[in-house]
Amino acid sequence: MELPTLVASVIVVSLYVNLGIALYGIFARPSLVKKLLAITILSDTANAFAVLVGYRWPRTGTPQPPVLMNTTNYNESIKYYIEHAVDPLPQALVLTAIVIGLAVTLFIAFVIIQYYRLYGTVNVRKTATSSR
Amino acid sequence: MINEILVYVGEALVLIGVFCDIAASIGMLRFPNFYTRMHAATVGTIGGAVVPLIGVALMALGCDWLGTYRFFLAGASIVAGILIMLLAPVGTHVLALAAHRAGLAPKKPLVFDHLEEERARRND
Amino acid sequence: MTRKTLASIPAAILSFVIYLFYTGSLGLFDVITGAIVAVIIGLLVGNIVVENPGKALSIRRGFLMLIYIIWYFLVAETKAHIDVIKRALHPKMPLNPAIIKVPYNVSTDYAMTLIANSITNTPGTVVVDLDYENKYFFVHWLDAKTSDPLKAREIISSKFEEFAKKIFD
Amino acid sequence: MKKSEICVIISIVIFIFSLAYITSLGGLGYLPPVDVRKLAQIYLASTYNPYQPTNTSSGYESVTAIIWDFRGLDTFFETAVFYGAIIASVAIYRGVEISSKKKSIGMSPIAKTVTRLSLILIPIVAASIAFHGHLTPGGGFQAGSVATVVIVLSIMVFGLRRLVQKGVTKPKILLLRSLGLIGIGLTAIGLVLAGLVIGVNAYIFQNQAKAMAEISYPMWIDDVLFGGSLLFFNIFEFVAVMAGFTLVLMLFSIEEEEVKKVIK
Amino acid sequence: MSLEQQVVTFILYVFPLYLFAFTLYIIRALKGPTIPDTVLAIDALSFDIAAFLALLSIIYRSPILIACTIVLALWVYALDIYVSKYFTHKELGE
Amino acid sequence: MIEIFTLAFLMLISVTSVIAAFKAIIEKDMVRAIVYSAIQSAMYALIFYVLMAPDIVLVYIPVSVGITPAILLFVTKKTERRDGD
Amino acid sequence: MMHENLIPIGIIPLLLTIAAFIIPLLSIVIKKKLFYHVYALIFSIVALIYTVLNYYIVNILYGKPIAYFFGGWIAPIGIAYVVDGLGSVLGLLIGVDMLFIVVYSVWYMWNEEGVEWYYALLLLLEASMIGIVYTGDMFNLFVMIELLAISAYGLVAFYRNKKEAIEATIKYSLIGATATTMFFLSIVFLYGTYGTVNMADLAVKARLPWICETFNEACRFFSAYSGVSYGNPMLATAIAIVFALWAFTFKAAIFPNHFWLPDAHPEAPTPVSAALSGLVVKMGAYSTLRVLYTVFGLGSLIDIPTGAGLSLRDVIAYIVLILGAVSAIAGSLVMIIQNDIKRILAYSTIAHLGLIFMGIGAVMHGSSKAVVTAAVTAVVFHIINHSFGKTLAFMVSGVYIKAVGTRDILELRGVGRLLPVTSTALVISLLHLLGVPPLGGFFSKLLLYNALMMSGQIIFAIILVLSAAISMLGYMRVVINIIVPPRPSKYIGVIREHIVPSTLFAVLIATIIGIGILSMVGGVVYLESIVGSTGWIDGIREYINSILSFYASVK
Repeated sequence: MELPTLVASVIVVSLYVNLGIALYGIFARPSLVKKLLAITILSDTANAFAVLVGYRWPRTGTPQPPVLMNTTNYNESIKYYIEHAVDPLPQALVLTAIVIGLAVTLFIAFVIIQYYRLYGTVNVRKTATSSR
Repeated sequence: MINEILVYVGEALVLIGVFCDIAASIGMLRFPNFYTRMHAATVGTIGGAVVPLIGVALMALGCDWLGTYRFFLAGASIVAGILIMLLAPVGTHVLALAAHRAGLAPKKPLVFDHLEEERARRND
Repeated sequence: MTRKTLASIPAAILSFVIYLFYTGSLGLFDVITGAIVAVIIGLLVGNIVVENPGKALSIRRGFLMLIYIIWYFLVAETKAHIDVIKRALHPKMPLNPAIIKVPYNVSTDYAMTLIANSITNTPGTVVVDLDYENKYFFVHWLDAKTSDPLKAREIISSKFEEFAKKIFD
Repeated sequence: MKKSEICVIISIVIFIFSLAYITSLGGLGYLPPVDVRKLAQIYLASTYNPYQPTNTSSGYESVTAIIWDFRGLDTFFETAVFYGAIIASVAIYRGVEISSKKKSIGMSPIAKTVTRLSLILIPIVAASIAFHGHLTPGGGFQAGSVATVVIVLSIMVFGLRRLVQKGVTKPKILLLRSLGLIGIGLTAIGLVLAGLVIGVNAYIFQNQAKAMAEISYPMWIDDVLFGGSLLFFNIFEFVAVMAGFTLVLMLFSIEEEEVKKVIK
Repeated sequence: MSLEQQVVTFILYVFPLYLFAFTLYIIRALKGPTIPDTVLAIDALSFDIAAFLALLSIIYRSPILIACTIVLALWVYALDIYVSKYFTHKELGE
Repeated sequence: MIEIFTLAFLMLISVTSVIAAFKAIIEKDMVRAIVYSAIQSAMYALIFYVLMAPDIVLVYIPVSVGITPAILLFVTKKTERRDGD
Repeated sequence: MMHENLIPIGIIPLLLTIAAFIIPLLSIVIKKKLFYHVYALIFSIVALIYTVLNYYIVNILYGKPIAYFFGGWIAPIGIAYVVDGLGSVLGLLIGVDMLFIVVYSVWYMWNEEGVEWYYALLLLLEASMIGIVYTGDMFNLFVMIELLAISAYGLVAFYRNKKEAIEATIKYSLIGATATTMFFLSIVFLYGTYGTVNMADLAVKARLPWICETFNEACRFFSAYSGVSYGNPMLATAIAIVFALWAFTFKAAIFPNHFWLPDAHPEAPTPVSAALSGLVVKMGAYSTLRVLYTVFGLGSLIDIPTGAGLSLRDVIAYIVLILGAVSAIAGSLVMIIQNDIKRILAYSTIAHLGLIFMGIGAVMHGSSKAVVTAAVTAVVFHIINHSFGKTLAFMVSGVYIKAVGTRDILELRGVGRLLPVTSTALVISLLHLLGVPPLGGFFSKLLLYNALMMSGQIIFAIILVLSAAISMLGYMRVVINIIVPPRPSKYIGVIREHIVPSTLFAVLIATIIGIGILSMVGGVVYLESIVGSTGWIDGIREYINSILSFYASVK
């Protein structure tokens, strides 16, 4: 296997494992706070996935961040830029997704606190058994 | 010529940093409790982070193939170094305070503890 | 009003310098934005950060600070680092830890913080707690040579205190 | 281990393995590729292109250009999502006031002094990130979240009530937040409004002139790359995000006693 | 050997040493045994990684990557403050 | 050469992120879990750094290392610390 | 093409969002509640005007799908709003229905604390829904769905001191956040393989190389901007659709993801229940329709039959059909045993969404144009009918609840007799939902039945009838309990009709009956002419062409 592919596959494998762990946390752990934590891990993993999709390995040299750094000789530098910079679109999408995930997390956190005020616990199993 | 000097001084500082880093990490592993590990962590932050950051700044000033953004690199590294020097001790201090007040970490081995005595005296 | 405006001047100057330093460029854009940022920050937080504008603008104190930093890095830190690294790598790991009361005698918060941070930043001593009213630090000392607070002050912090007094008091 | 838990684990394992299998069969193409996708090449090429003024966004930074120019709408509504979360939280906490009568406790004096110093340092870093959003990595949101450090530290180190005594009150923060958001909105439709006045056609979220809409935000001001609408967006977003985080953290740190007077 | 090559070689020699140190820190961070231990290890690790990232930005030839380090240092400090406030006070916002 | 070291670095941080995520989910003490999730987030930030996404690192570290743990700690402080069965 | 004509298409969600942005500023200055009622009313009227205008632009002025490009960037580079017949019809529906809901809110929330935040969230809700039906971009769809979700969560949690409301919000938001994250992952897969997130572009890429023969222009245009596919598009599409459907079925409360709806809808303030049941869940159905018909519809690469004779799309369609059928049956069965009037209506929503999804799943590989047209028309028509019917039903329940203070139909016995207008509205809305001939509900169910029969899904057609029959029992129980018994003595003279809801009910009843009459005199044919082509090749072609024509006009 070529080295860049190896790099990608190492990350992919770890991301998949994390995805599974996060899903387990969401569906199987009783505490609401733990579920919230698992959701943040899940969305982080999805974001990492998106960034990985935008990664590239140029023919020569190392990949560059998508920021134009050198504009002295426009034609040459833009050519170098296109040949070496990684894909900016997934990064922009991820940026949006991170903020959205944070917003949802914020709101759920408020609701969990309110839930505790009303029920006296954040353990869904306990509330489920007490209400029946 | 000036580039070479900057780069060599920077490299020397980075080398010191790496050495401190490794020593600190070994200390982190070997020391027996939280309070003693704090000292190792200090080695890691001052020797292992601030010194190499200054070194990197010097190196960057010497690396003229990086373009004009190398000044940004240098400035940001030094500001980062200053920030770490300012903030890291406070972090250690508040952690130690919390650990001591809430009794989070075992205190042994400890020869004597004036703080505990003081607290006992105040509670009487 | 006047005191607030005065206090914002050193804050603004400091902000401006750090802004340019961080940006690493002296272009027109950076200078203009830096000036705007410096004025805003100076007005907003100036009177919180700066206690005495006269002291903050004093060149002598700044010069002393520079000397202190150089001395601190070259002498105090080096000694302490070597000591702790030796202990960490030593096969037997000789440790003699203790929490000791160390008195200090400076009046301003900044001076106190300078001493405390200097103590914590030198490996081997960490400020665990402080008694703000009676002016004591409680220092966790990796190699407690003595249990007497005054002697400990001599070993740990007397030099820092000298400088702190000169710079901030 | 309960039975249901084992079921969950098994289904998740199957799910993950099928996903991994599909990826290994090329569900995402060859990772990582040698060349970026065509669309990305277009983005990279037209981020900064002084020779084609109708086909460029005015900055060096492709990500910021995508966020605020090529795909500005997404970011606008992302801000709206954040705003919605804050409004929903404020709605839950409606009626709760922060009393500033009691004295706050705060943390150790050392931490207080250093935090006071960082009140200068951190906003500078944040402001630099915001103002250089179109030149170096960063932008409004990044700067806002860096500046939030100050807020978190102040709340934790000095105490919330101290902050309120110093004049950081809920209405003021809401005002700031609202002003930032309105700034974003106005920047988005700014050229449309200008076009209506002058009588020129313009698009929503337009930054530089386009083929059928010859009106644009300034790209250069006297040899300095100004960034057109990107700069305005970044600054307003900076203000809005900082105020938003401040509001949320203030709501979080209201003490339970105070809250329980109103809620439940 | 040009200066550029020399710098790159130097960083390449330093690289594994850093990785070794990080591994040890990470072991301490994951092992614990107490919460302050973990936080302290993250602290030291992050500050060191900050320095390491500065080196990486030289070797990747993208000086603008440096902006990340300062943010890392800042927020890890904030983590210290949260955790200690959690253990020393009754409410976090006091 | 640099590629191999980058690969090693990536392996280290991805393995750490997996372990930290696992411990964060399994751990019964919420404060510990939050600290572990902070480790996991920091490791992701490093992955983003190596994948050349400085913008994301700049926004991700504040959000995931800074604000999310703060919020979760607020929630934990106001609710209960143990995630018991 | 005059481009300034098109600004109404792009501006409306933006305008509503900015209106919501201004509310905190106003809340500092103005404390009077009346102001916020008027404010929301004004902006919902503005939204209605704009949606009518867009309907006019799309269907009458140009008669073809219209694209609006934000920032002036051509589609795969920038974001485009592509409004076709389907989008404009649903946008109009949202505008009208939200106006009703805001008017009702003015009465219902008159004295409520924190009404400014309520209206801010309601405006965001409206903006997000209009954005969803107008957008032509996958990622923008994700953002709008998140905006919809967050404002819906906030509105459900509005009664913060009610235990059930908070529990419902927790259920709704925790799994909702997971589902939308999965949708984001699906977009990542789509971008990874197709190299684009624009819907029209995806539609072209999914039909390569077949579309290059028939519609070479689009093929060349889009490959100039976003290349051709990378990797294995078939697998990526499959996984992306699975993920996306998870999110959409969650939003639409289809069987495995239905659990949140019976908790969330009743616990919200009643106008919000009306909005949630009437419009919000429909957004899941709309998104499914868009993805399974326009983007990955007939003729796309997942529509190619494999060895077993079924194509991948057929499998998905069967899954959608089965899930829809299960929801329809289960929703109507559970509805019978409920005593809570809003819960009954909530379960009825699940049943109706099941019917809508059955209509969506009716189109298989090799379906003729007639089937596609019938299915889409039936689905849209049923969405419209159910939207008005359920809005009316919830509003009626709100009047009862406000009058008596309970939601239990056993305690509401006879109350209906004291409120004649309201009870008339209740009977008509329930008959409409049930599908009794002169009303609109009958025609849409007939169309659904027709579509299912035409595509050969006889079993599912029978299930449709069965579901209607079962749900009749539930509706009957409501009517029998509320209206038939004698009037309770303790309420005589205490509760009276209020002018605002009564007028509103009259308007809504007129709308429902009007829809019924219109559908008898050719309304269905008209609707078919507008939305029918969605999903068939000429409709998709027009959808794609809307972007190309901009390009041509620029050139």
